[in-house]
Amino acid sequence: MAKITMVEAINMAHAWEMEHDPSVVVLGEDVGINGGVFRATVGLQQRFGATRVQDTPLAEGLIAGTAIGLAAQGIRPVAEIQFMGFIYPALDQIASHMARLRNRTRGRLTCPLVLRMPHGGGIHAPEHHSESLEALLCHHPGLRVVCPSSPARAYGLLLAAIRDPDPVIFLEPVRLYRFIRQDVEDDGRALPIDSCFVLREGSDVTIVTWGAMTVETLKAAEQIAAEGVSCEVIDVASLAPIDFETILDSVVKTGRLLIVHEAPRNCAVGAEIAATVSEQALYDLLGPIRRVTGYDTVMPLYRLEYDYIPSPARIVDGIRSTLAE
Amino acid sequence: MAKITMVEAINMAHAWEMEHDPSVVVLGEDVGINGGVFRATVGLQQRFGATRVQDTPLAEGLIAGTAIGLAAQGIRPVAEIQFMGFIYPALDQIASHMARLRNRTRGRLTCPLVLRMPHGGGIHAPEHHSESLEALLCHHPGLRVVCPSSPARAYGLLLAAIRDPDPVIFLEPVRLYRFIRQDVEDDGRALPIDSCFVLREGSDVTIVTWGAMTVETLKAAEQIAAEGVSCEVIDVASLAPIDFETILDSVVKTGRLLIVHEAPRNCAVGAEIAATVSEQALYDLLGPIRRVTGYDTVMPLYRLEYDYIPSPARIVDGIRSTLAE
Amino acid sequence: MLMSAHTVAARFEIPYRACLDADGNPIGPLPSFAQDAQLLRDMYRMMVRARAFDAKAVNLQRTGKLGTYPSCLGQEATHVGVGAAMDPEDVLFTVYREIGTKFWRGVDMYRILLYWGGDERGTLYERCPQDFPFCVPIGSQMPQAAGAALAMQIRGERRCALAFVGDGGTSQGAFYEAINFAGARSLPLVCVIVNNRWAISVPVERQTAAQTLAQKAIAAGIPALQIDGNDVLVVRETVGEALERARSGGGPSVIEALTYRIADHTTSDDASRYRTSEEVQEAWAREPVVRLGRYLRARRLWDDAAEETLKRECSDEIEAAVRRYLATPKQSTDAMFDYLMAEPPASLQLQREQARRYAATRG
Amino acid sequence: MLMSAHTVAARFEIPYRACLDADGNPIGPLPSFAQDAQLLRDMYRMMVRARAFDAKAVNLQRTGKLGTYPSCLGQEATHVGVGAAMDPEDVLFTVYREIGTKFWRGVDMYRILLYWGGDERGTLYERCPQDFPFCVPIGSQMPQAAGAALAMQIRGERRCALAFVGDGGTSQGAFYEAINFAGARSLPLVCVIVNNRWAISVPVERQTAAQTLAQKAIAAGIPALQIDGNDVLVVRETVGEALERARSGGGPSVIEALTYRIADHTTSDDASRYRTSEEVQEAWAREPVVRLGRYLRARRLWDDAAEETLKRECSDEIEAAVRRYLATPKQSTDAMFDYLMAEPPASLQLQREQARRYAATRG
Ligand SMILES: Cc1ncc(C[n+]2csc(CCOP(=O)(O)OP(=O)(O)O)c2C)c(N)n1
Ligand SMILES: Cc1ncc(C[n+]2csc(CCOP(=O)(O)OP(=O)(O)O)c2C)c(N)n1
Ligand SMILES: [Mg+2]
Ligand SMILES: [Mg+2]
Repeated sequence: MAKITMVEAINMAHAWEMEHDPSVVVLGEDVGINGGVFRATVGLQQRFGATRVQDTPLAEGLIAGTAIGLAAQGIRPVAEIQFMGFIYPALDQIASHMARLRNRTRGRLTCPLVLRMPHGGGIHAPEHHSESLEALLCHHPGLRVVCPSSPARAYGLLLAAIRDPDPVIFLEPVRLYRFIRQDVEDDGRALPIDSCFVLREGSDVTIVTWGAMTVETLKAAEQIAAEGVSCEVIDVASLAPIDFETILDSVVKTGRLLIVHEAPRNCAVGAEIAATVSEQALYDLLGPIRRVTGYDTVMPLYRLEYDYIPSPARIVDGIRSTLAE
Repeated sequence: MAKITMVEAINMAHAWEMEHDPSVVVLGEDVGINGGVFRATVGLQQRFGATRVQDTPLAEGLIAGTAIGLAAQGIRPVAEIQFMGFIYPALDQIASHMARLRNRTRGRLTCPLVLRMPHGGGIHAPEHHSESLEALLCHHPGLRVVCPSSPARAYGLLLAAIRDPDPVIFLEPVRLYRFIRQDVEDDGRALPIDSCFVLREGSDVTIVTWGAMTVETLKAAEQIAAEGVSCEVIDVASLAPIDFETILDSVVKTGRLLIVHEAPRNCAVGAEIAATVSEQALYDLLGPIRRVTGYDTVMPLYRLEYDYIPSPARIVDGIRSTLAE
Repeated sequence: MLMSAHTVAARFEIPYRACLDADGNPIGPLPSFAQDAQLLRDMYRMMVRARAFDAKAVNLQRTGKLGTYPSCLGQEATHVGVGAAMDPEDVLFTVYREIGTKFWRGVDMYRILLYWGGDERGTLYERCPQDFPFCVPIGSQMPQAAGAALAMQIRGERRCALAFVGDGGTSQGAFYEAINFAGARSLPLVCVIVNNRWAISVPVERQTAAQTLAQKAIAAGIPALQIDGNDVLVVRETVGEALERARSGGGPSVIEALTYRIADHTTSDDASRYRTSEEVQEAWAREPVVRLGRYLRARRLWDDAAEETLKRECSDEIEAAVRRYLATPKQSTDAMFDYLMAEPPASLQLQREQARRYAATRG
Repeated sequence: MLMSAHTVAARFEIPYRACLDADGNPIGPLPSFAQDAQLLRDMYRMMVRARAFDAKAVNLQRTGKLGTYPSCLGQEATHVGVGAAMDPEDVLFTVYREIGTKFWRGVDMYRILLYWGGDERGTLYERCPQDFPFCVPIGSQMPQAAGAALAMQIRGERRCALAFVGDGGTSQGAFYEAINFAGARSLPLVCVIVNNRWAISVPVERQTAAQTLAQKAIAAGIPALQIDGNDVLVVRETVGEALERARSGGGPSVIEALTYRIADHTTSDDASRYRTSEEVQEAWAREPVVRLGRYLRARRLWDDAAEETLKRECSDEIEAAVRRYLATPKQSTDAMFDYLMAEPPASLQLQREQARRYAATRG
C-alpha cells in the first residue's frame, strides 16, 4: 500500500477499472499521451492503448454527447471536462439527454457514464478555471453528483461512479489534487455513493461541507475546539442525491447547523440543505442555520481568490454565530 | 385602454420601447414575419423593419452571444429563446460572458439586454417545451431574472427589463400568455424590478410563488378562505435578486411560510427562499416552512403534466400542513 | 508549408445525383436494386403508409385527440429511402418527423401516436431497441450518433450510425462538432441533412449563405453529396453506398436530401403567415409518392388494384393503431419516478407516494 | 432543382498566399505597402517587442511573480500583422495569446501583466475601449464578434469586427455558428484562424480531418484563404484586404494563418511530453521575427544599430511595466462587488462589508 495523492488515487481507480472491465473507455481533451492537464489519466493510454484512452477534439458538448452515445451502446465512458468552468457547452447534452435518457425511454436506453472534472479554486489559475457549479447539476433530476475530499474517498467513489448504472458527475477539488498523501489500497473496493462521511465527531454544532472546503472546515473546527466547542464535521460527498439521514441525525444531536461551501450562496446546494433541514428538523434547531459560502459575485481572478473562498477565520465566525443564539 | 392578454402586453411593451428607443433591436428564431411561435413579436417587423426585428439562424448560443456583442456596442437587444428548454446551448454565453462582462472589465464594457423566453408547462406541448429552469440562471451572479404573472406586470416589467443597464432574463409563463385579459395602459410606464408584488393580503400564512403558479396559488387561497384561513399571496416576480424585505415582513406578520413553484424542488429558487427566511426569521416562524413544487423528476410528457405541476389541491394541503404545527 | 506566393491549398466539389425526374422518368442509369421489384414496391408501400398515417395524425390533433404533431408530408422518399438503406443492426438517430424511417425499422404506428399523445411509452421500440427516440432539441442528436459510431468502431463492428438533421439543424454547433469528430476519427456515421427549405418560418437562405448544405461536410473534411430527396431511388442508392462504405471502415459522409415541407411546421403552425401558396403548389409537382407510383406503373409493377389493396391495408392498420392508442389508459403517476434512475433515491419514494395520492383524489 | 442524373452542385477552392520565404526572400510581387519603410519597421519593432515581453512574462511566472501565462513565441507575425491591418475603429476579439495585436492597438504591457497576474484591471484598455478582453472559454468569443459586427451593420458604419480563433477553437460549435451567421447576413466580420498546429497536446490532425482550416468557411458559404502566418507581409496584406472588403459591405471572410506554437501551451504545460524537439527545431527555422529582420536588412531598412536601440527600448519599456505591475497593490475586496451590476442588490452590500472586514483582519 502506497501513500498517494488524490490525483494519483483517481489515476489508480481508472487503471483498476480499465483492467477489470474491458468496456471502460476514457475520453476527453488531452487525456491521452499528456495524461490530462492535472495528470489524472497519466500512463493510461500507454497501458491500455489509444482506443481505450482517446483525446477528443476541443468541444465539451461533443464530449458529453459522445459519452451518451457510447454509454447507450454498452461502452462505459469515463470522460473528462478539463475544468468545471468549461462545462457550459456540455449542459444541453447533460440536462436534455444524459439525465433523462433512461426516463424518456422508459428504461429502454440507459446512460451509465462518468463525467469527471476539476472543481473549485485556490490554485491561482486563470479566469474561468476556478468555478464551483455543482448546483447547476444537482438541480437536474437523474444525475448523481459526487465530490470526494481525500485520496481514499476519491478512489472508492470513482470506482462506484464508474460502476453506477446511471450518469455520475464526479467533481475533483483542484486544490486537493496534491494536498495530502494517504495510504490507499488498490483493491478495487468501491465506497457507497449516496452517503455522507462524518469526518469529525462532535456535539455542539454540525458543519456540513464538501470538496476542498472540508480542509478549511476541519481547520476551523480544530481551532475552535481550543475554546471548548465541539464540532461535528460532515463531508456530504454525494451532492445529489444527498444522504439527509446522516445530516438530520447529526442536527438532532447538536441542535445547530452550519453549512460551508465555496460556490456563491444564492440558490446553491447549501440552500437546499438549509431548506430541507429546517423543514424536517425545525424543532430540533436551537438557533438559525448559518451558511458560510462564496460571495454572490463572480469568482475573482486569483489575487483576490482567497478573499472570496471561505477561510477558516470566516468559518470560525460562522460557528460562533451559529452558537450565538 | 384595451383589455389585453399577457402576450399582447408583451408585444405592446416591445412596440412602445422600439418606438421610443431607436437602439432597441429584436432578434430570435421566427420573431420576424411569423411574430414568434406565441406571437409575442407579431407585427413588429412589419412596423419597424427587418433590420430592427431579425430572424436568426437556429442556434441559441449564437443568439445569446450575438446579443452580447450588440449590447457591448450600444444596441439594446431584446432576444427571444423559443422555449426555456432550449436555453442550454446559450448557457455558456449567459454564464461565462453576459453575467460577467461588466465585472470582468471593471465596468468598461456592459451588457444591457433582455433574453425573453416562455417558461413552464401546462399547455400540452411536446417534450422539452415545458421546463422551469429559473434556478440555473438565478444561481449566476450578475443576472436579473424576472417572471411576470399578469398582462400589466408583463408590460411594466418588460419595459423595466429593456431599460435596465444589466442583462435581464425575462421568463414568460406559457399558460398565462392568453389566460386572462386585463386593462393595460400603453403609457411606457415601467414597473420596478427587484420588487415582489403582494397579490392577496392575509394574516395566517404567507405564500410566495411566481409565474403561472400564482394562479393555482390564488385559487388555493380562495378555496381555503372558506375555512377561515387567511393567506397572504406574494408574487416574487423578480427571482434574482429577490426582494426579501417584503417576504420577511410578511412572514413576521403571519409566522408561517409556504413556497410554491413548478420547478423540481431540489436546489431550486424555493430552497433559497426557505433558507434565507429560516436564517433571518427563525424566531418568527410558528412552524416549518413548507414547499409545494414540481417533483424531483423530469417534467413528464403532457398526459401526466398536470400530475406533476402543483395543483390547487396540493397547495391547499401545503397550506394546511404549514398551519398544522 | 507551401512556398509559392499564390497557389491553391485545396479544391472541392459537391456532386449532385438523381435517378428519376419529377414525373418518375429515369434520367440516367438506375441503381441495380431497381431490378428488385419487391423492394421498389415495399418502398412505395411504406411511403404511402407514412403519408396515410400522417394525415390521420394531423386529423387526430385537429380533433383534440393528439398533441402537437409535425407532419412529414412531402418528405416520405427521404425518410423511407434511408430506412430501406439501413441494416437492422445499424442505429438510427432521428429528429421528429421521420416516421417513414421508423416504420421501416419496425416501430409501430401505435408507438408514434403514444409519443405525440404525450406518453413516454411511445419510445418503446420493440424491433429496433438500440434506436434513439425522437430528438426535439435541434442538433443535439448529432454528438450522440457520433458516440454510437465510436462504440461500433471501438468494438470493430460492421455497423453504422445514421443521423438525420434538418436544414435548420445545420445552424447548431452540435452538428458541426459531431461531423468534425466523425471525420477526425473516420467514424461509421452517415448524416442525412433533410433540406426541406424551411425551419419553421425561416427559409434556408436566411439560415446560411452556403449554396448547398452538403458543403458543410467540407468543414469536417468528409465526403458529401447533394441528392434529390424526393426520389426514393437515389436516396436508397446513395445512403446505401455511404452506409456500406462506413461499415467497412471507409469513414463518415454527409448527404443533403433536397425536399420540401409541404405541411405546416407542426399542427401549431400556420405556414401561410410566411410563405406563398404558389411555392407550396410547386412543391406538390415534385412530391415523391406520385413520382414513384408513376415510375412503378410505367414499369407495370403497380396498378389500380394494388393501390386499392394498399389503401385498404393502410387504413385498417391505422384504424387499429388509433383504436389501441385511444384505448390506452394514461400511465400511473408512478411512471414519473420509476424510470428516473435504476435505484431511485429515498426522497423520491415520498414524492412518488404523494403523486399517487393526488392522482387517486383527482380520480 | 437540377435535373441531370450526375452533375456538380458546387465547386470550391482554398487559395494559399505568402510573400516571403522562410529566409525572408520575396517569392512573388509584394503588396504595395512594402514601399512604406516606416510601416515595415513598425511591424518589426512590434514583433520584437512582443517577443521580448513574452520572454519576460514567462520569466516572471517562473519566479512566482505572475500566474499561468500563455506564450506567443513564434506567432508574432500573425498577431502583429492583424494589428497593423486593423483600423482603430474596428473591434478586436482575441483568445489569450495575441499580445502583439493588443500592443498594436495601444494596450499597455502593464495591463497584460495585471491580467495574467490575477487582476481584473488588466482588462482596462484605455486606447481601444471597445475591444473585448481575452476570452478563455475557447470559441465563445466568436458569436460575440458576430454580434458586434451586426451592430456595425445595423448602424451602417464602415467598421469591422475581427476575431481570432485557434486551431483547437475550430472544433467548438460556437465557431461554426458565428461564421455561418456572418455569412447569412454578410456581416463585417473577419475571422483569423491561428493554426499553430497544437491545442495543448492535441495536434491539429487529430482535431479535424479537414486538410486546411480555411475550408471550414465553405460551410458558412464565405470566402477563405490560407496564408503563411509567419510572414507578416502576407498577414497584413490579406487581413487588410478582408477588413476593407468587410467594411465596405462585401461581407465576412476567414483567413487561416499557418504558424507554430514554439513554446509550451502555457507555463503550466510541458510540451516535451507530447511532441518531439525536432519538430520544434524545424519551427524555429521558419519563425517570423528573424525572417522579417532578414528582409529588412536585405532592403537596408534595418541594421545592427537599429536592433541595438530597439532592444534597449523594449527592455526599458518592459522593465517599467514590470515595476509598475509589481508595485500595484491588489484591489480592495470591494472590487469583487462594485462591478457586478450597475446597482448591486442590497444583499451584496452586506457581503461587501463582510469581505472588507476579513481583508482587514488578514492584513
Ligand atoms: C435547440 C432548439 N431550439 C429551438 C427549437 C424549436 N424548434 C423546433 S423545430 C424548429 C425548426 C427546425 O427546423 P429544421 O431543422 O429545418 O427541421 P424541420 O422542422 O424543417 O424538419 C425549431 C426552431 C428546438 N426544438 N430546439
Ligand atoms: C471551452 C474550453 N475548453 C477547454 C479549455 C482549456 N484549454 C485552454 S487552451 C486549450 C487549447 C486551445 O487550443 P487552440 O484553440 O489551438 O489555441 P492555442 O492554445 O493553440 O493558441 C484548452 C483545451 C478552455 N479554455 N475552454
Ligand atoms: Mg427544415
Ligand atoms: Mg492551437
